[in-house]
Amino acid sequence: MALLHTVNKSPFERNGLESCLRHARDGSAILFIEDGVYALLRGAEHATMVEHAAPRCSIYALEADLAARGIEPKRLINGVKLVDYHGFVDLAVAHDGVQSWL
Amino acid sequence: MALLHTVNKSPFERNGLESCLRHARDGSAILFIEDGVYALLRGAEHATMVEHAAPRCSIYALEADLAARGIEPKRLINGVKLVDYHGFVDLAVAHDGVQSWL
Amino acid sequence: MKFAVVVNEGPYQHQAVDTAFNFSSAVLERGHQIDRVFFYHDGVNTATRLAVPPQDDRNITRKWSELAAQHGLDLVVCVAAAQRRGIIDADERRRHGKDADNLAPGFRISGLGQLIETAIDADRVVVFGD
Amino acid sequence: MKFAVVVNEGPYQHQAVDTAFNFSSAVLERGHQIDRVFFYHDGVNTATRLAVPPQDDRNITRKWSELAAQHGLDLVVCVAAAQRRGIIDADERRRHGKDADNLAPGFRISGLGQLIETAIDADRVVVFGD
Amino acid sequence: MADSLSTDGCNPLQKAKRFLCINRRAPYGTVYALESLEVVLAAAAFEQRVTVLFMDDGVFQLVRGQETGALGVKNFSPTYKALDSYEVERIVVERESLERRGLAPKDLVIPVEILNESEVSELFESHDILLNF
Amino acid sequence: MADSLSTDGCNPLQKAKRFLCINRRAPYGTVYALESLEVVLAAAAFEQRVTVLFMDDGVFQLVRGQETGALGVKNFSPTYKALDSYEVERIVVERESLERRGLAPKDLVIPVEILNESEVSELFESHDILLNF
Repeated sequence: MALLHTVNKSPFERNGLESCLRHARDGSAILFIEDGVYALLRGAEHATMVEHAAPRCSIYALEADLAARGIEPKRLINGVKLVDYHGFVDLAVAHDGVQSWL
Repeated sequence: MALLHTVNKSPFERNGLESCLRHARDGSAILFIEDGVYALLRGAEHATMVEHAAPRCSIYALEADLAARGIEPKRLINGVKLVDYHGFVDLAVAHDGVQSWL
Repeated sequence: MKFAVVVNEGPYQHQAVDTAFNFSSAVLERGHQIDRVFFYHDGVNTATRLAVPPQDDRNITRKWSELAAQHGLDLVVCVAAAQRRGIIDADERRRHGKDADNLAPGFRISGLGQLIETAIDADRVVVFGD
Repeated sequence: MKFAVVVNEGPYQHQAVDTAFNFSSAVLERGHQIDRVFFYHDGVNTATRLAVPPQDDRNITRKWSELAAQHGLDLVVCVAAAQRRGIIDADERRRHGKDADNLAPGFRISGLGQLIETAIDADRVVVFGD
Repeated sequence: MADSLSTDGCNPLQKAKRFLCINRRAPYGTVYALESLEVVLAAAAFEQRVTVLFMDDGVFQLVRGQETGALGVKNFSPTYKALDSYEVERIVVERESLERRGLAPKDLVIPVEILNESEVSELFESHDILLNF
Repeated sequence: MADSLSTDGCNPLQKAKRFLCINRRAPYGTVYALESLEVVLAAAAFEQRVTVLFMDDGVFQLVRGQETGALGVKNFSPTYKALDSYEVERIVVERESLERRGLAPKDLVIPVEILNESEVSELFESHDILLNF
């Protein structure tokens, strides 16, 4: 049993990322979408929270949301895998359920 | 020149309170409305942030929002003045402007 | 004293429009004036006359329509925000070839200039939102 | 694999309904099925046919209507949420004595049971919201 | 609230699933608390196995003594007392969420099952359907 | 964007006021960034004295290199370059908000005036009208 978690809010504005990281169990995947992608900016305050979780969870980001916000992949913390909407679907299929941290 | 600041979001969920406290200058008033009133719960995490600001700013809470949420006045940190909607209007009149930390 | 009130969120989903209503009523009860209420962003969704809220819940749109009728309030819905969200009056219906309109009594649709204008004219601007 | 998609926010104000659309399109492109899309809370505001978004912006409602027509999607709008917010079809119009309706093509209004049902039937439920 | 249900074409007894309804928001500031309660009742009416989880600001939904008269909105907190009669299986509150808000179980309008953070984490994996609002 | 303006019955030159348009939200996740930009242009078209402030997540609105094709939404960031020609008086970014997000002025689509926290606090008091989105 492994879940796909999605985080769609900026960690600077909301508490969704924090709650996600408290509850995502080892082996689960976390996909950052919409304003959630700001959590992955290297050098930003919350990046270390995600880096800390990375060894035990797979970290993904939705390419379209990064591009819209002008975030080049090289600005991200290490170990983030990029996916498009097809990849989002594939992740939902590959996991046993989807938890959206709205 | 003294402003009335309003905070309408729970400090557990959003960053509005923090931004307000960073920018409310000495002598201004802060009115907590809607889910903002949760910032004033004694014993809760963010109460000390507000207590710290209290000596330099006047702290108000909208009674109707406290009552709706089941928060009795005795549960609040010290020094919070309660107002009804008329009191909200009076505060807006008495200050030079209103800054809503949406 | 003259107030301008701005509403950024729609009815039911967020408390903003309820707070704005209670605040506006209090402004009038205190003997002050409401220069204009400007509905922007999802706030424009307040202005539909097609809502049928449950009997045991408040009818937010009707409360505004009644307050406007009693006190001659100017309730303005931003035209650009309203077009995006499907709030239209009879003029807009004809202009865009739609087959129905839904603007509630007491509201009118106009441009963003109405927000700037009331902000200039009022002594206080108070914004309600998410 | 069968997906149920839930949309909690209305068009333009939040990205949720855009993301839900792009996700749903990708589900179909990947050869999976959409069992149902359920519009709840402000999500129901997606289902108006009266919107006139600017020429240089997307028409979110039309995108859903077209996707539904192409793939036979079942787009269900929660009746209780829709009544609160003024999204009604011809039946609702007659039942509540309203003078207009605004439901867009490809959407239908029904009860919360439709959400429970699709959650039971689908292999995955994905919720999009604020 | 059950008047919006339609059971056409569904035989729920054949395949009762485990629903987890996740409440992370305070009441009244937004509609989510009220409309998620309607989903809980709907799922229960379909004879599904329903767990309602209150965490983060969602725990505020259960605070006793809510009085909404001055706001002019409906007080829906009495409905939580009916969850039992709707045969909602579990009503769970996260301990850490309560404590961070200076709340205790005695402050809540109904008796609940208190779970700690790691037990709550398990809930996400032990249910078939996760509904967020 | 100026097509939604109406100047009937208002002589703006007589009483130019100082508007502060406060942007605290990221673009695209919500509409506020786009619709607040429309307010800025409207206020400037009324020949008011307009300051646009970007703080908290609002600083993300100005990040260069936005490409919205894959999202299917309009990229409105080029409009910030037009603020100058609309005679918007000041475009201010809070230094601390940039730094907390790992950003520097060179990451932004236009040159801006960088103010620190206490200077930003003064802005709220030195303007007549505060507009939040």
